[in-house]
Amino acid sequence: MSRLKTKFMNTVMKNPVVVASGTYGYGEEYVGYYDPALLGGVCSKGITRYPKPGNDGIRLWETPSGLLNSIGLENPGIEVFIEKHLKKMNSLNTAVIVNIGGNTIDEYLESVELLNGCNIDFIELNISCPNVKVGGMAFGIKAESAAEVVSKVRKISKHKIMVKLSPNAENIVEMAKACEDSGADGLSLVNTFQGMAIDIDKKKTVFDNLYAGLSGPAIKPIALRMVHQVYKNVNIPIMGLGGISTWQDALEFIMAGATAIQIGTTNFINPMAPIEIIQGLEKYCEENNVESIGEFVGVV
Amino acid sequence: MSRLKTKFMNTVMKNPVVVASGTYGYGEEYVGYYDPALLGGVCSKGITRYPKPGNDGIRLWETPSGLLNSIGLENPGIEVFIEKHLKKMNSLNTAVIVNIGGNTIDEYLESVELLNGCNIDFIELNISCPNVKVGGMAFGIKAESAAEVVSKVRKISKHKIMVKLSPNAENIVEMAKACEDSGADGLSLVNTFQGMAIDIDKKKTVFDNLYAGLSGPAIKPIALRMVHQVYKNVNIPIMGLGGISTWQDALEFIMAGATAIQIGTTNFINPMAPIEIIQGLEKYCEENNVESIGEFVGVV
Amino acid sequence: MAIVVENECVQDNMYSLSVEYSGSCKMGQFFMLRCWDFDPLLSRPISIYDFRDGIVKFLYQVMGKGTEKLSKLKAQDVITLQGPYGNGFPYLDEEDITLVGGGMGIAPLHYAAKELYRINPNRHIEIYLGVREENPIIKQFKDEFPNVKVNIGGIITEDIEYKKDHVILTCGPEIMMKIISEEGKNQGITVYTSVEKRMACGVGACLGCTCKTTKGNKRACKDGPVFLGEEILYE
Amino acid sequence: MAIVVENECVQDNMYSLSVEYSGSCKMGQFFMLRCWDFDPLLSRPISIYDFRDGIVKFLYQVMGKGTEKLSKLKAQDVITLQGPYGNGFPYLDEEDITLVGGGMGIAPLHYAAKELYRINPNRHIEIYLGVREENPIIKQFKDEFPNVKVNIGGIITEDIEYKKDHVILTCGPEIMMKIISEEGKNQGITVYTSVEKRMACGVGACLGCTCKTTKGNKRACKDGPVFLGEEILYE
Ligand SMILES: Cc1cc2nc3c(=O)[nH]c(=O)nc-3n(C[C@H](O)[C@H](O)[C@H](O)COP(=O)(O)OP(=O)(O)OC[C@H]3O[C@@H](n4cnc5c(N)ncnc54)[C@H](O)[C@@H]3O)c2cc1C
Ligand SMILES: Cc1cc2nc3c(=O)[nH]c(=O)nc-3n(C[C@H](O)[C@H](O)[C@H](O)COP(=O)(O)OP(=O)(O)OC[C@H]3O[C@@H](n4cnc5c(N)ncnc54)[C@H](O)[C@@H]3O)c2cc1C
Ligand SMILES: Cc1cc2nc3c(=O)[nH]c(=O)nc-3n(C[C@H](O)[C@H](O)[C@H](O)COP(=O)(O)O)c2cc1C
Ligand SMILES: Cc1cc2nc3c(=O)[nH]c(=O)nc-3n(C[C@H](O)[C@H](O)[C@H](O)COP(=O)(O)O)c2cc1C
Ligand code: FES
Ligand code: FES
Repeated sequence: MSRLKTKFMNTVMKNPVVVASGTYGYGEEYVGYYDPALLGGVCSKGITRYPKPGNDGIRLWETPSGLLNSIGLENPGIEVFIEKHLKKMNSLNTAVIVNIGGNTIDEYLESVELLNGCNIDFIELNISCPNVKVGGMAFGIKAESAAEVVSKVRKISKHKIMVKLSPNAENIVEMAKACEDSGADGLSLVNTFQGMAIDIDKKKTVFDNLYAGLSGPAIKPIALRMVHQVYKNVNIPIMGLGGISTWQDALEFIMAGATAIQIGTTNFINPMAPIEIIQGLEKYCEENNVESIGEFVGVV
Repeated sequence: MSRLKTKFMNTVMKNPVVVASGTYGYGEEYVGYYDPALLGGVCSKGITRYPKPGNDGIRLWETPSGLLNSIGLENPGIEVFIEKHLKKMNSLNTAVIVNIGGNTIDEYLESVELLNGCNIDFIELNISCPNVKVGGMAFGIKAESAAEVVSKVRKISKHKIMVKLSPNAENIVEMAKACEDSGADGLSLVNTFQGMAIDIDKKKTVFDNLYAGLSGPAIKPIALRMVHQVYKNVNIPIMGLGGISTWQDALEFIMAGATAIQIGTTNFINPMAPIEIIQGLEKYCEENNVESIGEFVGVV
Repeated sequence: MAIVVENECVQDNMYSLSVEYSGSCKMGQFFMLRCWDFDPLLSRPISIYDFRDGIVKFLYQVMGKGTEKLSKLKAQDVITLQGPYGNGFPYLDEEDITLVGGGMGIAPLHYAAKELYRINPNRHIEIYLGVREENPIIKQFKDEFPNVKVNIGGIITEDIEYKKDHVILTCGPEIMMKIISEEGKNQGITVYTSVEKRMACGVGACLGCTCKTTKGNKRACKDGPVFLGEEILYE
Repeated sequence: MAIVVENECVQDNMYSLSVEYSGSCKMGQFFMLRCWDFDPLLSRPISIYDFRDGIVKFLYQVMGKGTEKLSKLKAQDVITLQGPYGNGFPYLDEEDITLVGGGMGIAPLHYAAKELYRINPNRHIEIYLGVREENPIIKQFKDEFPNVKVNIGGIITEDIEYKKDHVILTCGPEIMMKIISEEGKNQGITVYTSVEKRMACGVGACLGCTCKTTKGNKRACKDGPVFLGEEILYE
């Protein structure tokens, strides 16, 4: 499988296939299907400084080829995570990526500080969280807002930081550049698109929280375009995601400029998908006599 | 059918169901299926000042529940349109909406000037066209750019102007407000999302033009959210569109704040869809004892 | 990938689906089913109605797109079964049991009754079934088990005789399970309820099916679907 | 909504589909077919292979998702036919005709040959068919029509005898149609070609199927699919 070996920032992964935050629990939920050691890496569910119970009401809603979710970052908080879940994640024998969210810069900083003492591969900094200080507009919408949190986190973090961009950013390229300039070591994109559903019988929004996050195959063409645009404008490595469900999809993202890719919603549809994608990429490299999958990164 | 009667700007339409620009030719292509007089209105294919041959290479590509298109505004130019197509559109006995695009402000202004002498219901101003003066970034991305073209067009147009917003706008609410402040009489949203597809065998983008426009059911949740956001922030009427394929979808847009709705890609999938949607809305009003569909506008 | 053995319409829009399955499973567990690509996107959770001789049986009602597509399956067609998932009902060895099912909630109770008798043929089991109209499944229950009480179109909770030495297992509408849980608590009777939530993953990974309990949030798919009735915080 | 009469595998991944259809249609026209909801999104254009007694017949090859789903249809299933669309081949009354088909391009030529003989049974028609391997459809052509010349696995254009007093109708790979159009032009023979483009609407509304011609852009679905060979600007 050495053709798939991928270096991302300073982490060497067995392959470029990572499972996305919020779709894979804390790494153990799919062990009935396959050994997570086969994966390039595992992103934890989004963790915040303090425990969060998540959102009330309906949390899932299907749309054509898409899924709206309003989980609301339900998680036990960084301390319980480190205590209870991280050790298990570390025993999975794959790259461990911890996804960190927060509503204030201090929350991000405290979480990152606590992780400094831990054995992880790197941090995925989720800046799609509503910034309570700026009227609830997510850190990931305006480049300046993102730059502030990224540069502060960068200063104190012992670990490499991959910033996870929101496709709702006003300008995805400026956002990416601002993160790079603020010290991001890598980028992942995209998080979910803000979407909505209405229950016409009740004449109400489906979600208590009004809007929710759209993921799944529906968003793939837009996510792919964003990865391509960002790749052309930054010099740090990119993890691409958004609707990937086959190895062909994965290869499209790699050709668009992603060094590695993540599988999110597809885990729900086909639990074996990450493994099938790894096998498909491996076979493609073999058939094309390519020594390293890295040769395809950004060829388009 | 009077329950569906809808006033949009100063046009009274039989119902709030309009067929979207670029998906219905010049109004006559679907006559084999039904009489267009049954529709609330018909938007013309996008017209530019001068004829455009459209884009080379592949123009259509399917994605999960979506369609990428790169037609490139193929059209005969405003003069030939007025001469050859407009008279026929006017004989359709439905509201006639002319969709105008352009790469410079002067092109827009000249087209609108030429339409001043014509009998149409109103203009749909498509600001998703690349602005050649600003490095090809569409007029519809930055609010200032849109404001400029809208205010100039508004000054010279005899007809009401409905500005068609791009979902690629940096900030859809600011964009909508800027258009309102610049004199837009109404808004329609959304146009297509910028997306991409890669041919992994050829290691090339599918479209000669690199990116293309995503439409269809895939985009519905995002389009609906945008209509809702805009409705909460402007006082001019909205035509909502993006992935509507059933009367239930149409009603969601109406409840989110759209006074009328448009059917685009769905025409290709089910040519009878606009009629089925009209019938579905009519029946819903009847069953709910509602005198006017207008009562549902923005109830969410 | 599994093979459909039979998929028959039991009545109106209620179907009974039999599928080849070589693994094992427990009463009260469910499978996520799919026989489509991406439309709808997610698999559909359906409880185990019966299991024997390498064939698992489901009883389901056509509600929307997913179950509609399931209903079109024919013998020999291919279906995807993900599971079995969930904790299932507790395998109580000694206790006498009262089972209460409402609507499609009667489905998991069929396999539960069977299993409970299997592990202890001498126990006493009372079965209450509340359905909107008479149907062949009710007859099946009556043929297979003693002490089946049926309420057609009424309110099943009004019929239940709460017996102090029984454990109650229940599945059905939330309001039904709520009433039984409260009454059980009042009378000091242990009640287990099987909750129904929208699910995406079925394995505890997405937190889409969270259920509020006195012990904090629980995942219906993984920590449940069976919980102690008194622990559930009904909405 | 139309009813499938028969859908049989002719060979490997080539299928013959018969559907009830009460309207009328012309040779060289096509229908847009679908038997799915949104996956794939668009309908699939397939030429008329035959039409008689209220049954329209298609011959198609499984290429991807759409034709794969078509291939699963069984008798009595429901299918949606949109059409007939397109201009079709010209109904020439007198002329002798040479038909040249390559690959699946042989499909519309079957109905064309039949119609051309119907309106003038005394004319002379030469039929050239280029296919990768022998198949039952070739036999069908030979059984039904005289003067059928077949090229298996080779280059059909090399076999054609260009006859001055013939009109050529052709359908197949672009390179084949291009060569025939050029040769026809050189020799002063009229050539009609049926082009193949990706299509969304089929009715001329989307401009997705534009074809460059000496007379400007034309819509393959509405102005075509049949054009004078010399008018097409091949890529
Ligand atoms: C653990 C579990 C076991 C189940 N066992 C059975 C069973 O044995 N037999 C049976 O008939 N049904 C069972 N269900 C319910 C079944 O999963 C849903 O009816 C089915 O998913 C509906 O899918 P659909 O595509 O047909 O309808 P949809 O179009 O998805 O929905 C139709 C209606 O059902 C509601 N709905 C959809 N999914 C759920 C859900 N998961 N929970 C609650 N409401 C929902 C929707 O809001 C909508 O009103 C079970 C559900 C769970 C969670
Ligand atoms: C007017 C017309 C008549 C046709 N008649 C027949 C016929 O009688 N029998 C038959 O077998 N086929 C016919 N075709 C071709 C047929 O429409 C395509 O093979 C089919 O749409 C493929 O769909 P799919 O979902 O199976 O494959 P997809 O997954 O959509 O595509 C598979 C491959 O085919 C290519 N492709 C898809 N659609 C088209 C298209 N419209 N034109 C060219 N390439 C395409 C794709 O690029 C891809 O490489 C006709 C096409 C046209 C335009
Ligand atoms: C149920 C669910 C929960 C998610 N939770 C998180 C999260 O906690 N943190 C985060 O950064 N992204 C989260 N995401 C976003 C995914 O990681 C991913 O960015 C998004 O779903 C797009 O990829 P996909 O289309 O492959 O799913 C979640 C997505 C889903 C569907
Ligand atoms: C093939 C095609 C051509 C289009 N051409 C135009 C156009 O000329 N002008 C315009 O404003 N919008 C054009 N659009 C955008 C549609 O009018 C509509 O805004 C978009 O498709 C979203 O709606 P839908 O999802 O219902 O299709 C086109 C869309 C398609 C699919
Ligand atoms: S369905 Fe995903 S956690 Fe329960
Ligand atoms: S397919 Fe739409 S114009 Fe031809």
